[in-house]
Amino acid sequence: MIELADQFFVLSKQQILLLMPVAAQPLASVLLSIIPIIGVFATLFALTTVLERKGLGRIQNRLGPNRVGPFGFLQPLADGIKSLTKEDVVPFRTDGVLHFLAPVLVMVAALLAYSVLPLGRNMVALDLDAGVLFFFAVGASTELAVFMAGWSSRNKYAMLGAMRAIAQMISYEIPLILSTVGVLMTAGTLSTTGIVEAQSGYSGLLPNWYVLTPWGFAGFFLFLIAATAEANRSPFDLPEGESEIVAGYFTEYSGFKFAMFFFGEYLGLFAANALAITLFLGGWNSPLAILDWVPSYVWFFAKLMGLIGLSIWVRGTTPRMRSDQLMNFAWKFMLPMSLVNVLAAGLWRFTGHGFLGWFVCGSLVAGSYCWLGVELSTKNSLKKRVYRFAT
Amino acid sequence: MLGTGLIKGMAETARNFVGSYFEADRLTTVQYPEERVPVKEAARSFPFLVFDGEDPEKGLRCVACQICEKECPPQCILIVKDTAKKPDFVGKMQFQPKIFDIDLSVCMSCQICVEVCPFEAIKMDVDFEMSRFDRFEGLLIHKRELSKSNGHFQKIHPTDAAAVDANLAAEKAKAEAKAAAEAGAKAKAAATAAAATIAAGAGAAAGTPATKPGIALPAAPAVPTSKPPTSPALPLTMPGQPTTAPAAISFVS
Amino acid sequence: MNLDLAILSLLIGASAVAAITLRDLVHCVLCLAVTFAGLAAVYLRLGAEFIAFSQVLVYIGAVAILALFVVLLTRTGEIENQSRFSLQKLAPLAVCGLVFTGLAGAAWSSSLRGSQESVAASIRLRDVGRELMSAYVLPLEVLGLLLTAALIGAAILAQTEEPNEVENPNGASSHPPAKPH
Amino acid sequence: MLPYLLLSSLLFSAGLAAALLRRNAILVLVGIELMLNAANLNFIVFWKFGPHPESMAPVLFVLFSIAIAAAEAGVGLALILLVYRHFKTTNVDELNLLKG
Repeated sequence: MIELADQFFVLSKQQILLLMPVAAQPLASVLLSIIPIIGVFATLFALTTVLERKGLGRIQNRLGPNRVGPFGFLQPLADGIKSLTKEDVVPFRTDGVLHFLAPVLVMVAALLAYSVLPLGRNMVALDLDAGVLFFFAVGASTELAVFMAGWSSRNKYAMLGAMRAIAQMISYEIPLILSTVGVLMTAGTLSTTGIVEAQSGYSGLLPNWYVLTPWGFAGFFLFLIAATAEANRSPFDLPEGESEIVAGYFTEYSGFKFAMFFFGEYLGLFAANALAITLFLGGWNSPLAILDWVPSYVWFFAKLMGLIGLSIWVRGTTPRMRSDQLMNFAWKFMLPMSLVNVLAAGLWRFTGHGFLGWFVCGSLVAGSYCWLGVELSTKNSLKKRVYRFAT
Repeated sequence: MLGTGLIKGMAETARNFVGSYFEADRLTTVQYPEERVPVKEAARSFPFLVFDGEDPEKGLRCVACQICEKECPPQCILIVKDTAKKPDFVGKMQFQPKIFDIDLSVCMSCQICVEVCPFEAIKMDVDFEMSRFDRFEGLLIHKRELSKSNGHFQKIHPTDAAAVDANLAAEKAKAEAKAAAEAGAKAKAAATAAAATIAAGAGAAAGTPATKPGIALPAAPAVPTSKPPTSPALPLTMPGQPTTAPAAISFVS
Repeated sequence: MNLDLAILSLLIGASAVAAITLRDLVHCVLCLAVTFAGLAAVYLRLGAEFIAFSQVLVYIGAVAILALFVVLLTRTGEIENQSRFSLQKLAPLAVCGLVFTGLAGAAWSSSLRGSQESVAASIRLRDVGRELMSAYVLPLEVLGLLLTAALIGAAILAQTEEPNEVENPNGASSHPPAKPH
Repeated sequence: MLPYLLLSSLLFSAGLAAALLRRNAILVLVGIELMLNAANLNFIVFWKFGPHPESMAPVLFVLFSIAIAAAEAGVGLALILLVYRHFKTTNVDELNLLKG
C-alpha cells in the first residue's frame, strides 16, 4: 500500500503506456513525462506568485491580494488572462527575430532543467549520467537569452539591465558550481538520482543529508545565495532595479512575452531550489525514519515549498545591493568560501564522520567565514563620503 | 557583521508576518470599496458648480462672467453665455451660462478657478471615483453634471461653506437693506398712491428667491434690517457639527 | 542517412556560414552560438554526453557571451564598410574551397568510411574521472595552470590603464582628471 | 560516418574563410573557434566509428581542447579589447604598425 502510494505516478504512467500501440509508446512516454512537469510547475508558479504577494504583504503589514476567488488565490488566473489579452507592443526598431526568441529561449532553458530533477523515487524524466552538468549547461544558456532580450530591444535600459544580469550570472555561476563540487566528490557521481540515493539512510536519528555536515551546511547556503543571484531575486535584483533602469532587460516586453519572462524567472528559481534539495537536503528522502511511509514526492514538494518560502522571506527582508557590493561579494567572499568548502569536503572524506571530522571541517569553514567576514567588513566598509565639488 | 544583521532583519520581518495575523492594528491598509478612509476636509479633486435651492438651473450661482475660463492655466473650462438673464440670489438680473464644460482630462485641480470666482459659484469637489469608459467624451463634464447643490458643498467642506454662506447672507442682507432703504426713500418721495404698485412689484421680485430654502430668504423686502441675521442661522450651525466623518461619505456596506 | 542528422547538419552548416557572412557582429556571434549548440546536439547523438554538456557550458555560456561583450565594448557592432566582392578575396576563397575539397576527399576515401557506430563507445563519467586522475593527471595540472594564467593574463590585459600611462588623454575620459605631477 | 566528416570539413573551411576574409578581429577569432570545433567533432567521430571505442583518449583530448579554447578565447578577446583601446579599431588590416 505504501509502495503503491509512493510509486502511484510511475505505475500509472506504465499502465497508460501499456494501453498505447507499440509504435506510439516512445513518444507517449516522453509526453507523459513532460506534460506533468509543465503542468505541476506552472501550477506551482501560479501558487507561488500569489503566495509571494501575500507573504510580502504580511511582512509589510498589508493584506496582499485577496479579491479574486477565495482569499485571492485565483489572482494568477486573472493575471494570466490579463497578460494574454494585452496588446503585444513591439517597438519599431527592435531586432524582430531576436526580440521574439528571447522569452522563448528563457522558458525553454528553464524547462529543460527540470528533465534531470528527481521529483520522487523513480520520478525523473531523464536519468542522465551527467545530470548536474546538464543542469548547469542549460542554466548557462539563459545568459544568452537575457543578452538577446536586452540587445534586441534597442533600449538603453534594457541593454544596461542585460549587461548587469549577464555580469552577475557569470560571476555567481562560479560559486554556484564550486559549492556543488563537495557533494559531487562525496557522492562520487554527477547523476541526480545517484546523489539522492547516496543521501538515503539514517545515522542515528538524523538522516544522511549532506546539509548535516559542516561542509554541506556551508555549501547549502553558498548554493542558495548563488542561486538567488542567478535567478535575479532580491537582494541581487539589480538587473531589474526599477528605481534605476525601469525593468531591466524586459523593459520593452509586454503582454504574454513579459509573462513568459516572469514564468521563466520563477521556473529558474524553482529549478535551482529543487537542485539544492537534490544536492543537500536529501531529495525525496524523508527527514525521519518513522516518516518513511509518506510518499517521496510529498517530501520533495514539501522541501521545495519550504525553500520557496525562505526565498520569499529573504526577498521581503533584504534591500537591493549596489553593483560593486555584488561583485565584491561574489569574488571576495563567495569564491574563496566555496574553494575552502571543497577543501573541507575533501578533508571530511579522510577525517571520518565523527567528532574529529566535525572539528576539523567545522573549524575550517567557520574560521574562514569569520576571517573573511571580519576582513571584508572592516577593510571595505563604507567610509564617510568625501565630495569633491559639493560642500 | 558576519550576517547577524541579516538574521536580525529576518527576525523583524518574521515578527511582522506573524503579527499581522494576530494584531489587527498592525495592518495599515483599508479594504477600499467596502471601508473607506474618511475624506479630509481639505481634500479636493475637481471643480463643480454650486446652486442654491432645488433647481440647478434656476439656483445656479454662476453668472457666466468667464473669469475662471480666462484664468484656468490648462484652459479646461468652456463657457458660453446665455442671452437670457435670470435673477441671482439677491434678485439682481444676471447672465447665466448656456454651456459650462470642464474637461477633466485636462484639469489639474489647481483650484485657481475657485480662487478667482467672485460669485462663490465654483468650488472643489472631493469625489475621486471618476473613471469613465470613454477617454474623450466621458471626461468632458457638462453643466448639468457639474451643478451640485449648496447642501453638497456644506457637507464636503463645512468650514468653507459656512464662511461662504455667511458672506452671501451678509451681502444679501446689505442688498436688502439697500433695497429697503431705497424703497423707503421712494415711498417717502413718491405719492402714497403709488405705494400699492411698488409693494406689488417687490412681491413679484421676491417671488423667485422665496423658493430657496437653503438660505431661507426673508419673505418681503419691507422687513426691517434686524431680521436678516437670524436667517442664516442654519448654515452657521454647520461648522461644529460635521467635522468628523460625514455619515454619507463612509457608507459601509 | 537519418533525418535528424540531416536537419542538424543543415542547421550547423547554415548557422556557421551565417556566422562568418553576416554584417552585424552581434548576429554573427549569436549564429556562432547556434553552431555550438548544434554541435552539442551532434555530440549527444554520438553518445558523448559529457562532451556535449561541456560544450554548451563552455562555448555558449562563456565564449559566446565573452565575444558578445567584446563586440559591445569595442563598438564594432556597426556594419563593416567593405565591398561585397573583390578580386582580392578570390584567392582566400579558392584556398578555402581547396581545403574543403581536400578534407572531403580524404573523408570520402577513408577506409573507415563505411564503418558503423560502435555501441560500446559511450562515456561513463566515472571512467573519465579515473583517467583524468591517473593517466592524464599531468595534462590536467598543466591545464589548470594554463587556465589560471589565462585568467590572470586576461584580467591584466583588459584592465583599464592608469590615466598617466595613457598616451592619448582623451582615452581616459572615464577617469577623474589626472593630477598634475 | 561520412556526413559527420563532411560537416566537420565544412565547419573547418568556413572557419578558415572567416579567418582569411573577414577584417574584424573578433570574426577572425570566431573563425578560429569554428576550426577548433571542427577538429573536436572529428575526434569524437573517429572515437565513435574507429576501431578503439573503449579508449577514453579522444574524449579527454576534446575535453582539454574545449578548456584550452576557453582560455584562448578569453585571452584573445582581452587582446582585441586592448588593441581597440589603443588603435580605436579592430580591423586587422589597419593594425600594421609594429611600434606600440
